[in-house]
Amino acid sequence: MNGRIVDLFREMQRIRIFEETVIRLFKASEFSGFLHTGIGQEAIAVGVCGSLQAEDWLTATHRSHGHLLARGVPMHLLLAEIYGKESGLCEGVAGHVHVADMTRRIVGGNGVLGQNQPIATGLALGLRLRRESAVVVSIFGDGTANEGAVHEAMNLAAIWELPVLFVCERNEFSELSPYTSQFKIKSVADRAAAYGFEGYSLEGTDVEAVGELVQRLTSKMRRGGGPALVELRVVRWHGHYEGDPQQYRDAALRPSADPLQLLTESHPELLGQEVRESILTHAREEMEAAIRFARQGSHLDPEALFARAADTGVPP
Amino acid sequence: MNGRIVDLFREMQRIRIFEETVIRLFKASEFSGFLHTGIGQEAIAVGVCGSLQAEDWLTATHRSHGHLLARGVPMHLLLAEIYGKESGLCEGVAGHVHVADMTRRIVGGNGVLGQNQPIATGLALGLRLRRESAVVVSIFGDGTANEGAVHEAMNLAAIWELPVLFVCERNEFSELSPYTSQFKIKSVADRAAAYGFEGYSLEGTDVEAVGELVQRLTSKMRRGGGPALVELRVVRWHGHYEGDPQQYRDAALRPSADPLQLLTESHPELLGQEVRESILTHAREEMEAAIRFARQGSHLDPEALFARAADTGVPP
Amino acid sequence: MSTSSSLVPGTVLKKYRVAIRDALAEEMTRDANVLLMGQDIGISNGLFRLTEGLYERFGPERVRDTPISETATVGAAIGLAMLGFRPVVEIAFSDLMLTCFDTIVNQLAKLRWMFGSQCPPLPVVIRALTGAGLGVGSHHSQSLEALFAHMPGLNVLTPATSADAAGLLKGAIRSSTPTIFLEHKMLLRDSSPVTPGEVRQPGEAFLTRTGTDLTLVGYAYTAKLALQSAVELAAKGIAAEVIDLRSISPLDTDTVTTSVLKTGRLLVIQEAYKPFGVGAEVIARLAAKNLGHLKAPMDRLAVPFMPIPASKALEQFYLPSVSKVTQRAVQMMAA
Amino acid sequence: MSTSSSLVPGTVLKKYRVAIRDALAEEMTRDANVLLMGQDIGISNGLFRLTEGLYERFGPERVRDTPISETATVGAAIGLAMLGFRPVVEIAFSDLMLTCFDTIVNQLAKLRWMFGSQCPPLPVVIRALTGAGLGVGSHHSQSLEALFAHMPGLNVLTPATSADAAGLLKGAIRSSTPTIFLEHKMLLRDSSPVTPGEVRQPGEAFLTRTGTDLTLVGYAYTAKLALQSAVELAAKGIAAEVIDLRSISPLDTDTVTTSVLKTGRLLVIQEAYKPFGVGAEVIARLAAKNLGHLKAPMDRLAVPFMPIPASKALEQFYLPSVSKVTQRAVQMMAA
Ligand SMILES: Cc1ncc(C[n+]2csc(CCOP(=O)(O)OP(=O)(O)O)c2C)c(N)n1
Ligand SMILES: Cc1ncc(C[n+]2csc(CCOP(=O)(O)OP(=O)(O)O)c2C)c(N)n1
Ligand SMILES: [Mg+2]
Ligand SMILES: [Mg+2]
Repeated sequence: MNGRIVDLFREMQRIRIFEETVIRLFKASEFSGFLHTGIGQEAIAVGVCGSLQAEDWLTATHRSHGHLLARGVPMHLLLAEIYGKESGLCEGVAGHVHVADMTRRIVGGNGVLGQNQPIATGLALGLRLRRESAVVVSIFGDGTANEGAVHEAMNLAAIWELPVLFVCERNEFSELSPYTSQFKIKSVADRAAAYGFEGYSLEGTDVEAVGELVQRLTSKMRRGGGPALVELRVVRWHGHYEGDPQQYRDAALRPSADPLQLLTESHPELLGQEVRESILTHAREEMEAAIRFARQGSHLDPEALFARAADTGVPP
Repeated sequence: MNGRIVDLFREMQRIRIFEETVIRLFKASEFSGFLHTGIGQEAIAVGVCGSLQAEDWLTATHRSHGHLLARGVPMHLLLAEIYGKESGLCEGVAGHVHVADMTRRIVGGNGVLGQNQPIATGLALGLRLRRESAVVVSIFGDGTANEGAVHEAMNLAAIWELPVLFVCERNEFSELSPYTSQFKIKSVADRAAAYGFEGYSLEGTDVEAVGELVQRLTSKMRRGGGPALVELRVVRWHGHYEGDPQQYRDAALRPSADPLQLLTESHPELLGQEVRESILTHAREEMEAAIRFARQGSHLDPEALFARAADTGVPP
Repeated sequence: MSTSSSLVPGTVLKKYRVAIRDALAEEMTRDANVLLMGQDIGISNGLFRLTEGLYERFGPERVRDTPISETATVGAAIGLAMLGFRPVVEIAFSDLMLTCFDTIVNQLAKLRWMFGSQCPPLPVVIRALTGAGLGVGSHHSQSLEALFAHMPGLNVLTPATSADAAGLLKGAIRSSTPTIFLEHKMLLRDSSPVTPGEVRQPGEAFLTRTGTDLTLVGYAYTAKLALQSAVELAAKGIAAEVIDLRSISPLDTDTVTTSVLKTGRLLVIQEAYKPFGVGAEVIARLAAKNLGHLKAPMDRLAVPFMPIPASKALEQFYLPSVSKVTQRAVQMMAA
Repeated sequence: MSTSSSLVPGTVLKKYRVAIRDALAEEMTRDANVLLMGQDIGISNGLFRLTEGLYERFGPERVRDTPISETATVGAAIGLAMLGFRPVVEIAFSDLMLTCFDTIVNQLAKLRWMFGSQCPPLPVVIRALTGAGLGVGSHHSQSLEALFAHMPGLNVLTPATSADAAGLLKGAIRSSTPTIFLEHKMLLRDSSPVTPGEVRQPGEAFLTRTGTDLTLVGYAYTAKLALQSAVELAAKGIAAEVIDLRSISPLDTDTVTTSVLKTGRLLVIQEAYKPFGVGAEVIARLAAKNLGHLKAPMDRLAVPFMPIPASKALEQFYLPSVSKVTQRAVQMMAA
């Protein structure tokens, strides 16, 4: 149990370091494209993904670094993908927004919001048909909840009683617009009743509470239960993308509390300065090694794209 | 008020005669295509459409004869469209499934389920921008409620507080499948809370009750109120399409009560035999004239399709 | 498409509709990972009875009714495929595939390519009814093969005979490439010979009639029209060679090239909208080759560039027909 | 696309991005029925700053932020158009239009044709960012014009210059035909001359450079590539004629025909997937004419038939480029 608190802290610290570092590297133009980070949302990634079993499946978002890292992806493989290198998780072909690691049962981000939720229901159906007790966790942002695909997926999961935990990462923004411009309801969790399952809303900064709820809900599913929806509330720290001027942002809406600090405050005895410094040092070391790895790698030989196409059945 | 009861009966009778007759004509191969009728669902059509004002808008369904007739469309124009004649509402080009009468502010059926609900929100937004007090009624079947488009439209109506009355014509079937195979929730009206407006569920056989509810809800909207959802419950009398063998149909699920008979029973004094027979005779006369009209008309000159294309901006 | 009773030994005469149903049953028997999903395909046998008897035979887990949620259905099929299943989705009208178009062309078609070999093949087959002729109007009659064939990552098949319906469907279910399988409404009741168990591969056009004067290219219903027109043309002394493309992606233009090198004339017949369609692609591929002097410009016969009218009379005016093909062929001969 | 400072009198130099914004503002000023809808187009000015300042100028009723619900947004635009409004919808990436593809091609494009003259024109303009070059991968970089141009009922426009961005957009807003207006991401910062107030009509290709040896046809970003390549080719003694299509539907192939009759060689350059694309349609139309003997087969230069890779290096390999165009043109001259 005590080890667990330290683990939670360690995983959040890894994500924090990773996000801080990619922001720095992005500003230094080490890689191109967009960059969405989940800095400040580490308790969601770790609380949710840290509660899963190896055989469970995860669908992540366009803001997925935390989800992937918390699910056990090593920093260097993720960073190499962001750099577009052959040594990356998808050989640099998918890139930051779509990065996946199916060896760890992570379907990954999706460039088209809402499209991962139907896929999650299919995974869950497959697990049930195979009589496996694994579950599927499908994360999406608050703004994404208004895509038609999400609605269809939730109803499908409900009527087929599929083991999907829908996790809404509510960070109060949909790209450059506030939650209140997208919803009339107080909580996205209110959507669950529209399909006939349960919805929960929780602070997304308390990693322990998040983990406990996810544990409780997924263990019901492992015993044959149907879907559930959890809204996890934070307030986005940075812009939608790094570099976002955020002139739309209401100054009154303060970034949510630091989940690392909250955990430290609840467990001062376990997370003393020495422990935290050692964790930080390790995270920095993993990060430094990841940067060396990503920089050093080369791009996929472009000709290999054709082999990939043939291999994946893309007709000529 | 007494006149109103007779009017309600008359409108339902018109629809009943129309549906009975088109079924007979269809069996006699007088026209081709599919045929979906709303026989037995007359109280919904009349209760809803009879409560609207001329300046209101309606979006109907693929089962829309009743909706159109109750909104004042003469039988002959509708029948001629079903016959594919130039004298039909859309000159035979749209056909039974898609028939519209925009002169009466009826956007019509839609071949693609769910696609009318977003259009309804746009109409409602336009009315509000023009500072008009008219409302939009958007009817859809129970099965259609699980289309993503419906979800997106309901949320849009909610956040923009648009005067859309969503009417779910719940007839217990989605094509060839029962309600219970499509929903885990007891009532489609439960969906309203997911967007932040009110949902109501009512027997769809009591034309007076339907009319009163629609009156009440639309008059709130005329004064600036936002959307609402009404589920109107019936049990489909016939197959999904005429000729449907319905082997899927649970015999225990009896067709819902006859709305004409129910109204007669509640108002024996107003709807005596003589009154009813006179109404029936008039309905039959309108029907007979409509058949003559539809048969007599010719098809649009095919070359006129090109003019229509040019006129409607379809580039060559 | 022949209804001749002199069957080649080892073949059986089957309706196109039944050939599809039987192919599904055979693949489900052969491979427990094959399962069907779609609206009303279970106890109701599907709107066009294309899954008749399969629910009784394979049960509700493998013949699964879906709600009216095409996006969720196709998305779920992708998830199932990621776990090793081979889902076959039925969409009763190909027009309705446009409600889940992103799921098909941005997700199903691309995900494996994007993720690489860590992602298993996604052998989803989407079967949909295509084509006009029933008088059911603009939203239930379109021929949309070009939309799917423009996008990488999908095979797009358009069988015209029972043998192709069965053989190509079996091939599609076993293939590692996702497939759009378009079944033409007006062919459902046509009977033609099928070799039981035969599996056919995509990407091979089929020479259905030899001739020397001009090449008629069709697919799905227009393959039938072309063949019927060739009979009319023969009576006029014109020997038309007829090719059934069968597969729109991959597209076999070698067979067409060989034929056009011989005949010097090409007419591609399609029920789809003309611009950016199958005829355009076939002709552009041939134009890029050094075919030398042709006897007439290569051309296309398609529908007018407008939606499909519901009225039966207007629909007939709108659609290609045997006589329209014959007339155009005669014009090409005269040119 | 010239950045020359010697402006024609009466024109002003403008960034493509600004030309679009100004055209919107002008039309909104001219016609109170014009209104804008899209994600984050209001106070945030749009993801690519294409509506900068319009929210302050025209207020929230006419510059309306929408939730992440593309289907509802485009559907709502249809409803507004039925009441006489002229909605201009922004979708930040054209790839995402596939989530509302039915609403665009089955509803917006067809309804007025289906209903007839009882239905008013539906002058909805959908503006979307198109094209690759930012390294943002398979779901945010596609060129999908052919998908829309295959379907009747839509104009499809692909401006390459500020003057076309402004003029064609103004024309589209005033047109009674719904329009898909594709703005190329890599052109947003290009400056070129604009005649204030000018309105341009769809369906006219533009001869951007005259030459006698071969015809290069491009549109949007490839129109720029073609022009740049023509400069390289001139240095090699090859006189390329360059045509910017500007409008994919309607498609002006007369201008191309005239040019090819002169040069005898045609290369169509597209950033889109090759099969069933713009090159196919252009070539098929020319093939149907009696062009006589060409000096080389008409051909297309497009991307490999696969999704777009995210990695910048792979993306550069994948995309057409000036040197690829030049190389292919040199080959055609040698053939
Ligand atoms: C279908 C679709 N619409 C729009 C976009 C553009 N887009 C990318 S991220 C984003 C905001 C998503 O907001 P939310 O779901 O709350 O996730 P967050 O970014 O806050 O994590 C938008 C609109 C998209 N990728 N896909
Ligand atoms: C998007 C879409 N999916 C499927 C269909 C085929 N279809 C036509 S009517 C129908 C049943 C609709 O059921 P419901 O909404 O309950 O209306 P009802 O027929 O009962 O009036 C179906 C599935 C369609 N037209 N559009
Ligand atoms: Mg958010
Ligand atoms: Mg129903």
